[in-house]
Amino acid sequence: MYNQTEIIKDTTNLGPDGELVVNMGPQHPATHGVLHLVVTLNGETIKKIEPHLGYIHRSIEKMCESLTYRQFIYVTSRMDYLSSHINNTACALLVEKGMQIEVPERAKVVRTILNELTRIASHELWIGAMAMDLGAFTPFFYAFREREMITDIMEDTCGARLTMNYIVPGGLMYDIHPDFQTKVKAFVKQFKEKVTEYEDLVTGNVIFQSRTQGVGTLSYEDAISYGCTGPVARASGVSCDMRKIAPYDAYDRVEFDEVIETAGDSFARYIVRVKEMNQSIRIIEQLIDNIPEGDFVGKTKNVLKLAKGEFYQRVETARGELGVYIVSEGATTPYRIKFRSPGFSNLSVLDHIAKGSKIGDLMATMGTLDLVIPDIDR
Amino acid sequence: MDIESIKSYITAHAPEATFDETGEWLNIIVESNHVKPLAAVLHGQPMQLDFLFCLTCVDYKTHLTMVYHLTSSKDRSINIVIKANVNSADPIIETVSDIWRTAEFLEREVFEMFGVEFLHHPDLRKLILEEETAIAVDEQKELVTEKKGYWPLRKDFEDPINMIKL
Amino acid sequence: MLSLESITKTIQDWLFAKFTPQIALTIECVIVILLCITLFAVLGLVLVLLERKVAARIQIRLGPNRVGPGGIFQTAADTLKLIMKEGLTPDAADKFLFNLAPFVVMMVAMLLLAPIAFAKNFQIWDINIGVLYVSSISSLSVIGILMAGWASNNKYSLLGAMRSGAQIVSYELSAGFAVLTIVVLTGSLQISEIVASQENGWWLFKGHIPVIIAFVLYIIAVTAETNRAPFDLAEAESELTAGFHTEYSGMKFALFFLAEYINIFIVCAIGATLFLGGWMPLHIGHWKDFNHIMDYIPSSVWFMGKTFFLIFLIMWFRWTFPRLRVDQLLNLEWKYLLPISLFNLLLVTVIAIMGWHF
Amino acid sequence: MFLKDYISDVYNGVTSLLKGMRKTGYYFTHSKEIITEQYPDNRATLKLADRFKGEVVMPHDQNNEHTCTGCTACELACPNGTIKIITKFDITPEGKKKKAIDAFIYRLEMCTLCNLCIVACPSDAIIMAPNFEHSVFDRSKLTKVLNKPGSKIKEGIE
Repeated sequence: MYNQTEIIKDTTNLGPDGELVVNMGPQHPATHGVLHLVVTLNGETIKKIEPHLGYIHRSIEKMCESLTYRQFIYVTSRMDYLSSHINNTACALLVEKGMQIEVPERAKVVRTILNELTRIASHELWIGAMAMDLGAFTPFFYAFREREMITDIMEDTCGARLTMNYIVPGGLMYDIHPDFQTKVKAFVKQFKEKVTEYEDLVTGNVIFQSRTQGVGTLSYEDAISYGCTGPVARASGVSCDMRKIAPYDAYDRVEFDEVIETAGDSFARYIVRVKEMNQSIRIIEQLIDNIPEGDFVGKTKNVLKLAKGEFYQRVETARGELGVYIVSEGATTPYRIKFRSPGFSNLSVLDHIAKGSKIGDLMATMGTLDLVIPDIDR
Repeated sequence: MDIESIKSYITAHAPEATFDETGEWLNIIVESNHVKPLAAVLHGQPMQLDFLFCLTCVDYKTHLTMVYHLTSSKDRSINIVIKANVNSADPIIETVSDIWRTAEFLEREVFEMFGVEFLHHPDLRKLILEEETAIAVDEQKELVTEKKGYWPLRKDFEDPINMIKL
Repeated sequence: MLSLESITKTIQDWLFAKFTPQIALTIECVIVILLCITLFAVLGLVLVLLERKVAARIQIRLGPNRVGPGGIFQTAADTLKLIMKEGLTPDAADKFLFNLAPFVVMMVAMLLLAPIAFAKNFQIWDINIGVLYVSSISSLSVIGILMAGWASNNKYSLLGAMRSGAQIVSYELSAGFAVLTIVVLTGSLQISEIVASQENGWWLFKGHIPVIIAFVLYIIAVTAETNRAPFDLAEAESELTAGFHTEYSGMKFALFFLAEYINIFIVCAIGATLFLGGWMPLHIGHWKDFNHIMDYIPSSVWFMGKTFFLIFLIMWFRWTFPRLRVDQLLNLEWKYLLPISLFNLLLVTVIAIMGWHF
Repeated sequence: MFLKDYISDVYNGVTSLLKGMRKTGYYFTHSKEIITEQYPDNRATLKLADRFKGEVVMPHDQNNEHTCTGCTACELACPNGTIKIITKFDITPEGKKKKAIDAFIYRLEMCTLCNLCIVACPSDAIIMAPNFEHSVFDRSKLTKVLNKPGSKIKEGIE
């Protein structure tokens, strides 16, 4: 019961019944990071997948126990580095909830816009990376061209391109850049023009469709049972958008649709993400001209101390529901902090849905699950 | 379903459960051996709490507390937290991975980080830090009794090699 | 006008006047071998650079631009690096087969060069079963790949090699059928005669729609046969890391790499010969003056132009399409390409018998 | 019916592939779409965002004066222990003792560029500079002393 699965080191030995055990990763072009999958194959057909994690485990939860409520936010950027803004927002919201800090309207709106930009950037990178997993190299560069505009906006306003640390408890670290609105508008314009390219190159492509349709099908019940969230669950018909269920920041005053597909296969997950980008653009368009004037940060005490108790904050990152659970003993540092990361639950479903498919299907399934390894390992 | 009816429903099925409403959500505190039956009741009709969105453990030094965050995919406004204290020296609790499949990985993580043993778990192994601590569990238990602080996320954990003191 | 034909003729006359026929023949052989190897090296350098530049342009970037003006010496620098690298042989590998495999692949590519007509009367060996020779030798390349995959003793390599075996055996069929359409129309297997039969127009234009279909089928089949994307399952980077050549490094890897590009060149050359008239300039029916102007362009330029056009087409495919899955790959062949090519061959035969082609 | 499906399958497949090829072909023929930045060559014209967080620096004015009072707010705010402030006591002309910094030690190799020290600083003594070429051959070169030798605190800063 407790035996460790042996990581196969002897390559000459095949398992019983001609099983082929392949170590996919931690250095493998399709795992996008240091995910280690021990894949048991029968010819080309997958019999079992067993993830071995921890290659980028930094014990962020333990680390946060020794950081104050201002300091621990920056670490969360390093979890799901593609939606670092949203992670930061989750932590800031939790501290605000725990201390009843009033957040100015301006900060709320700007946070929402930045969160949506982050979501688009993350999905852009995902489109490119997934197309590359399936063997199409070119869409990666087209997707990065648009993503580059977002990182430029982030660089202007937040001072960094990936791990921004722009959100502080109470609002924003400093005010937005004067060019922020014009740049975002320029991005929205270009994005709307260029998004059709993905239709031509990827969505409509007959090879892409046949590679993804009916591959890695996740049923409605399994999506719930496995705790899947985000686009993975929404592609199976589960309504789980935290922006709708428990609106935070300015999400309660914007109109957008929760994208839901019912097929549950890799293609549905792809479609959900592409449509989600369009919804994000819709949110940005509603807010970008209506950024209220005023303070960018609320009044906070110098030393933040959460009241004794337990706090839980859920936000919707690009990959799904991020939950931050803090047990506070009333000190300046959290007593226990737990990040419920979306990638962890989404990874657990991989064995279930990829079993019985081909190696090529594993790439499509893994690609559309959109795994970010630091998010899983934490 | 409002909170009062939820409470009366739970009391009907698990009379020993106590409630704590000070937090954001309704907390149900039960004995560790009652978690599994209560989970089965909550998962079934009419509550249908079929979405386990967080499972973790908190080390309170004197004891460990298992925390289950539940919600329903039909009505996401219901959020219920189950808490169960387990013994710190020899923590054992029944698994819920046959009710919510997502618990399989989450329990593996808790096992690895806190040393909580989940009975009847299909595949209870280390998940994240397997290579560094690939010692058989019997030896691990000896380590726990002999030298405190083997489990990484417990409060008494000491790692002189990897933790940098500033 | 300086033509390759007159140069070769001068050299041959001079050799035969100076030496006995045996020695003259031997010297000629040596010259041909040297030329072949030079051609290989040059082609490898040019094609790799071309591929990288094409990829860069399609992917809105610049590509190699550091070594030499516009990066033209990049591949030379790469080759130098690969020569300097250690040619590693894994411990558990079958050492003999492992080291043999790259040479087998290379040798097959070299053999294929023999019947190709590079220009007017500029051909190494005008064998009378030229087309048959090409299709039979080209199917040998799978042996080298299987050898490499098996001998590496690596699971990825093995999977890649097995995929490649299934793939090449299947796609050989439609490539063969596509070639057969031209053989049916020409009535000859000899390359020089096939080229000569296109004097009043290329088969692609003369043969109505069936030949165009055959041409498309040929391009698809040879893309698969040379293990190029979207059929690059044998190396499938994101699935099998590098497939059959995962374990190879240094010059042994370079030979595989080179052989891949030489194979592309050869299949494109054959394609150009069969469907686009080889070295034959663009001639249209009875337009005497137009044909005359076209004749002023040297035949070698025509041949290279057509070949490189086809090579570009194949590169264009690679940088546009995603990769197929292994079962879809075989489905495509057996459910789509093979029935279509069989039916197409029937049509062409009817056209040839009735003399409906131009 | 089967044949019709078969033919439409083939037709749709081929048109979708051609659509993709038209897109890539467009980019192949339009060189003005190229987005490559030739980084080391364009260093002279490279324009970084003015807020870019590259490293922490301490601005000095022409009199070699800075505004750091040595209050260690930044040291406390730093999550990684990047900053270490060593203080000394200066004697002012009036004969009073005044606290001042001896060395402001900044360890770039541990810095995550989170900007918390800049926010915490009450006298704006440190700022983020847009330098990003940090590579050195020796790790010890990344430990920097930010106050220049001989510098002193500006008048009127408490």
